[in-house]
Amino acid sequence: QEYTKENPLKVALVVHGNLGDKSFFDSAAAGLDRAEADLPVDVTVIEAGNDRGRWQPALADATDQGYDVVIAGTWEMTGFMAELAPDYPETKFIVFDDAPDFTAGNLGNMLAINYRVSTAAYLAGYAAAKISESGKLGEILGVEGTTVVEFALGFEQGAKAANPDVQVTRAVAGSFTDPAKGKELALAQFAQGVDVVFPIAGGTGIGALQAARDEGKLAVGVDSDQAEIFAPTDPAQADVIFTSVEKKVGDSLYTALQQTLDGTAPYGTNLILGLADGAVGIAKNSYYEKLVPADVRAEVDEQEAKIIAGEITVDTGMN
Amino acid sequence: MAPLLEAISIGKTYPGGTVANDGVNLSIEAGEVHAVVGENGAGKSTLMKILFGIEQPDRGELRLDGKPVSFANPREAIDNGIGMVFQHFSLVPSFSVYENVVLGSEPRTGIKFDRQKAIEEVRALSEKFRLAVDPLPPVGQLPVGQQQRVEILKALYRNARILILDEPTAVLAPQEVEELFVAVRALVAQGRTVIFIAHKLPEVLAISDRITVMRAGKTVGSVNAKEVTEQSLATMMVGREIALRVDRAKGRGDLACEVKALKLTAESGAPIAEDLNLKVHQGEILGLVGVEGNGQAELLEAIAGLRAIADGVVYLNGEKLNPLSTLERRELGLASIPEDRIARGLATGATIAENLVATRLADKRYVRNGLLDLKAIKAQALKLIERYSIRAGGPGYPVGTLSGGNMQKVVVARELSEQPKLLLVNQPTRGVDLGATQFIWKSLTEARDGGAAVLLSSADLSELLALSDRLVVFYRGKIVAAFVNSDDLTAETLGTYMLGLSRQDPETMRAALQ
Amino acid sequence: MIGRETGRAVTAVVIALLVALVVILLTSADPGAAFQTLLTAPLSSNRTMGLWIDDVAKLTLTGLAFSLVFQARQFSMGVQGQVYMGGLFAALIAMSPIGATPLAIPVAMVAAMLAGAVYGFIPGYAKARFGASEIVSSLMLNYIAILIVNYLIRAHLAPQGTGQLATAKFPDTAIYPAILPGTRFDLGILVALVATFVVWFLLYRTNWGLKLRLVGHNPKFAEYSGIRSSFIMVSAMTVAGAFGGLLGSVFVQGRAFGNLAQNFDGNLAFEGILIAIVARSRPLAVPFVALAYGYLRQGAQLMGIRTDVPTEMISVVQAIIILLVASSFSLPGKKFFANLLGRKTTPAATPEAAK
Amino acid sequence: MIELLMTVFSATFFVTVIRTTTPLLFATLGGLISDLSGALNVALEGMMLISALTAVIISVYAPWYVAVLSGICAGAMLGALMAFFHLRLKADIILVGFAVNILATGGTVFALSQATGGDKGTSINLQSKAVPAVNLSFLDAIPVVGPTLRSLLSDHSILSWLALFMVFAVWYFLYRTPYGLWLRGVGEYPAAPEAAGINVTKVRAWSLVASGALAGIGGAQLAMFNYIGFTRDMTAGRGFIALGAVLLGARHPVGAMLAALLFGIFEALAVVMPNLFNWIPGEMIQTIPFVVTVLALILFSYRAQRARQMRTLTKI
Ligand SMILES: Nc1ncnc2c1ncn2[C@@H]1O[C@H](COP(=O)(O)OP(=O)(O)OP(=O)(O)O)[C@@H](O)[C@H]1O
Ligand SMILES: Nc1ncnc2c1ncn2[C@@H]1O[C@H](COP(=O)(O)OP(=O)(O)OP(=O)(O)O)[C@@H](O)[C@H]1O
Ligand SMILES: [Mg+2]
Ligand SMILES: [Mg+2]
Repeated sequence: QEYTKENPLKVALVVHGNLGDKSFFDSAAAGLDRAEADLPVDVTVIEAGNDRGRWQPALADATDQGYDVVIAGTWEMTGFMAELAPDYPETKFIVFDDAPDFTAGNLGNMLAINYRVSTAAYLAGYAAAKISESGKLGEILGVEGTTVVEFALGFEQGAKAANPDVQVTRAVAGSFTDPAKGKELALAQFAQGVDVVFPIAGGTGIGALQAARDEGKLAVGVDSDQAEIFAPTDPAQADVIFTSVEKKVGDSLYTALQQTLDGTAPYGTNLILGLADGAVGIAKNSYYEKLVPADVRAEVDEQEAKIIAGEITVDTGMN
Repeated sequence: MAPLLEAISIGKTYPGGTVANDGVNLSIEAGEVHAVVGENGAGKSTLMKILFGIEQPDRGELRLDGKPVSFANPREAIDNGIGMVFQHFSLVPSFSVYENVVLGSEPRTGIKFDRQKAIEEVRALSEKFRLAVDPLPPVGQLPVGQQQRVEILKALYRNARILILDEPTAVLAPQEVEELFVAVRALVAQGRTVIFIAHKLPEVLAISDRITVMRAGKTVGSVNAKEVTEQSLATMMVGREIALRVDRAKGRGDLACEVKALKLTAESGAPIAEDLNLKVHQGEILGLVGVEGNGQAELLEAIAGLRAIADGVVYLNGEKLNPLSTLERRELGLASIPEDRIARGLATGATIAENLVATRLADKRYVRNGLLDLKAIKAQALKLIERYSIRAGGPGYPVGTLSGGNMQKVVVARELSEQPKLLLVNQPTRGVDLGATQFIWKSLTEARDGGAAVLLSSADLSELLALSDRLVVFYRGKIVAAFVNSDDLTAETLGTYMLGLSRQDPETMRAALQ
Repeated sequence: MIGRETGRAVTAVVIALLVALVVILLTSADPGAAFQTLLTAPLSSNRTMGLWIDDVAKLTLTGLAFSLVFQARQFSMGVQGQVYMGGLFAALIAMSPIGATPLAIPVAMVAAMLAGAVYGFIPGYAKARFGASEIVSSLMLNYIAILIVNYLIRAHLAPQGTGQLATAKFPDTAIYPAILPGTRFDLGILVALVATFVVWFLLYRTNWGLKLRLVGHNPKFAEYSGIRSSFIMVSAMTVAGAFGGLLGSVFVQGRAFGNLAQNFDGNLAFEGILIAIVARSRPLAVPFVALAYGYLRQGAQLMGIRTDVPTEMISVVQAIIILLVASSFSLPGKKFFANLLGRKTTPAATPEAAK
Repeated sequence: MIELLMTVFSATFFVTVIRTTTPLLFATLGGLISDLSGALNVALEGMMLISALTAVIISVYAPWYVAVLSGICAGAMLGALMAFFHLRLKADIILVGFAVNILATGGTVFALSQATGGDKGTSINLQSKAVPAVNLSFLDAIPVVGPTLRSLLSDHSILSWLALFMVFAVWYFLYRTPYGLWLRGVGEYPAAPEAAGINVTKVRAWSLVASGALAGIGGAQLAMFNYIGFTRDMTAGRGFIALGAVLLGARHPVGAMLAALLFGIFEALAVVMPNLFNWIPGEMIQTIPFVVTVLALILFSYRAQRARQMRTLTKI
């Protein structure tokens, strides 16, 4: 079937939460926005909110409404999607950041996209340990869930690789929407000697970034290039984010839609994207160059090459 | 000269349809004490609320100094020199006396509440009108008589020319009534006018200059106090003759209840009553005499199981009551009519039927296997409504919709529906009109004649003298005198013992206590 | 009485819908479709009907739990904590060997009710014994329950190593059977209806219920009548807790989930307060209020999913509905509406109309 | 353990406690006023949230104090809204409160996205301002204790000082002015002020307005000092905790301050503990403030019960 601007591919992104997290969902939505601009697709974003009871209905409703492609993310949605997919063979389903069990063979219309995000976090951890003067790094987690812990695992392993004596403290905020608490947690870590903080906590993490700005400490951004996000309105904030661990959800969804249009998308499989695919990585922007010494940057590149070559195995909590 | 305050053809129908006032006329002269009398529900309080701006009349006119006025709220009435003391006091319990008096018209310096000035003003006022009360303690801790003075001071502080007192004597002990009358006379002497509602006709005749009688929302007429007798007044009110006469017990039976060396303390351990020894026989009424707060009410509570016994024993027909719960005591045949029906004797939000069965929830006739027998409960309620002529829409109506007298009837009906073995009664006719008083007295003597031993406490000495077979006087938590009732016994005699002015010799007392 | 209240509630709903229409007109490119979605979406398919009925079941249960404590004049806000504790214990049973047997559902329900009852008992006891305000203690216990459940799921109950914050699906035997296959229309609604009857029966047909209501009306009177008010108070909160716990089972074992996950209640437990207040704590009114409120709630949700009205505006509309329904018991201009309908409101006529 | 003690007795910890307490304290005082007037204000949460957003948006275009003032106004207007529905339309106060909270969660996100041109989560692309901290470095000049004093007292938000003043002001208002007398009378026994010619409805309405205004300052502090900027749902339950603090604080301004402080301390503890005790699950650390409240409440109520018994003793 040919899709045109007049008769576009109808795509729904079901967000099990709300837009505005400045990372995961926003990144997915941004990728789809770009797809809408460039390709013959028509995108609808459905926000299902924070009530867990509403997530399956939102997904099912989108499917019922006759969208050609229904997209959702994480393990929270995989099960629901895998239950729906066999009943709607005409509809295509894309889940990112998790994968269903494809072995049963009844999910030929479903595509899973996963990111080896711990490999990128490894690089950030490596750089962070190298530039830390105190040898103490801090992590601030929203909750201790898969996707969040995945970042922390890589970050810790990379830090240890750079400096075996490094201390990494993990604090859990218990919320993704409490920036004041994120800020307090970061301030407490700074008071205990931490000089690089890695918040993996959505809105809560933004508070931690602000603490780094106010205290003149360094921070690692998460999901998207957060220095770039802050640069226009809050340059002082951007100035302390020496890199970000990027998970390019939007890019990968863009590609997946492109492939869906030309029929090359590998539906029925689990696509695992890593450093080599450019789907994850650390932001090597002007702040990176300014704040990370050249020799460290060279070492990081070396580590990256080794990971891609399979010489270093990075821990992962995902299967 | 025009009367000071005039109400002309006032009509008031409450939402819900009750016609409370239906063409009421009232005319008050300056400097008089004007009583308004009538049965429960005659519309007296409603008329007063209209005079004070709490309710608005549907029709009719108010005239103050001959000029038509209308009050949209109490503030406007207050500004026109009208003050009102409600039957249920409008005092903030945790506030001190002076705070309550000045509330709403506080003396200030800048934005600051000038406490010192307030205290002084209250002191001065209470001296001027002979209403002695300490301005400092929280009113919640004061006896009702003093609280009432606070209410009157409140009105006077706002310069009330006309003071409305709605059933002020219902809650007072005889001495307090006397004190109130002294204050009322002092007020009139200083040019104020008092409107006064009461159910006890002797009081009405003692204090008022003129009397307006209301019946069923209408004014029957106004008379000069000097020209009427209790009888003629009662006939005007009720439309028939009323006789408050009681037959004494025919003879008492076996010993029913015995109180031995009873000691009661407050939660903190402070003594309330000590060394109480009493015997009550079947078929007699024992009157507990005493100024409020001398331990009578607490004794009744202790026997009912509502207050812990510190020491001593209470027996009912040979059985020790001390360790038993309220419910177990009730099962032994104890019944009680509490002092404050709304606070303790009723659940006003619950239906009449529910209130009537509330003390019998262990009775197989109404509750089996934990389930209510609604039919039996309803049948019982209908029976009692009929027997005690409770005026109500039906057994399913909330008790809160009844008039005061009818509420009291519900309590009496519940407690007397089964012939009790021991009946505890506290202030049975407070705030209740003549007809209902007659009815309640009759019910009490019937219970007595049925074999109940009755302990009766009342602030109304004439009630005690009319009903009791024997009387004991309480003073500071002790029994100081005991009498076998006779026509020679007078309120004055009792009074001297109540106030601790005289002492009875132990022999006489022991004889009367048997 | 009932007729008048319903009349006012309907008036309020109509006004609320008008306000919703205004909001929709301001934010939607296709207001007609959006408004139609709001009004009709819950009926649009078996699946959406299932969603509505599922909501009704849950709202009914939480409304009942609140009604019970409100009737005893307690203000425990603890239903949410009870839901979590009930959900936890239901899940523990469902995941145990019993979960694979036909006993799974009844045993888990009982376990959930017991857990909820214990959790309802705590603030009751703290109040009866120490005089601790049940409002505060129950609110705090809610947070504690959520955190305990969060911890147990993360550290023990979820499949380890996956990092998922939910347990695996329960065995089919432990999940409520569907009444309408493929939808959420499941055993939950029957549970709710039975619970409604049970609460009504407890309150109005048993000795305990009468005592409870008398305590609620006047604790001093209850004491005087020989009722142990502190026992009644604690037992009321405990029994309400059992219904809260039962709701936990309905949540996790219902077809909506079939597993235990973090933050599963979506704050629905609190909406029971609204249900109970509007129903005036009368159990038989609770399911009807839940039915109407659940419909609006579902319509608003589906409007958020299907149309371009921003999701945030849904909660604004919901807030306005609550405000107006709450006000409905004495809306001004009652006479105006009556005149509009060609009726006269004389005071004398009202008692007749009320019956 | 030693580390914990050292942390807790450090000046940094003290400063953290003050910072976490400040928004709570304002909300608690707000809750106190409406509670004393007889209306349980469950909308503190929503009032804080809306005020936080208002303050952030206004601060982009106006000086910080104008922003704080507008936050106060926003809170006050919500109080007025509640008063209208509760007092005029006789809606249940708890329902009205919940409605305001729901309105706030959705309304703030909608308004935020309007103000930021589509951002639904945070205000980071708005250049919002902070409330200034009060610098007391001159205290260094005091011999011996100077530096310690400075480290304890300097660099608090100006609003923290205002909070301290407000505790006094609210106390003064409640117990030293006629209006405070009215307010307490209305809350305790409305029939009395009514009969004294005081307009009870008006007193209640103003209490709700004041309650909202105070919660509003709390929201402003949260979004202009504790964190600078707005994110959705950023109040994260603080309004409900404040409600608890009102009751825990025995409905007295000083008690309210102590209760808010208690919460502040445990919030601060929950912040430093994960860094010291890695082995304690995060969830367990997060339960600390709630467990402490329940225990404090029980202890406090028990003692109050005993105290009441003592008072009856003196009365007789
Ligand atoms: N607020 C009210 N709403 C409806 N009906 C009322 C209200 N207040 C009084 N009534 C009814 O109006 C009638 C007159 O009541 P009112 O209080 O004036 O009587 P009263 O003469 O003061 O009686 P009592 O001697 O018992 O004090 C009664 O039937 C009463 O039930
Ligand atoms: N809303 C109401 N509906 C029906 N009856 C009412 C209502 N309010 C009060 N009443 C009844 O009207 C009677 C008179 O009311 P009012 O407020 O005048 O009390 P009162 O006469 O001073 O008190 P009481 O007669 O109980 O000693 C009361 O007995 C009460 O039961
Ligand atoms: Mg009266
Ligand atoms: Mg009366």
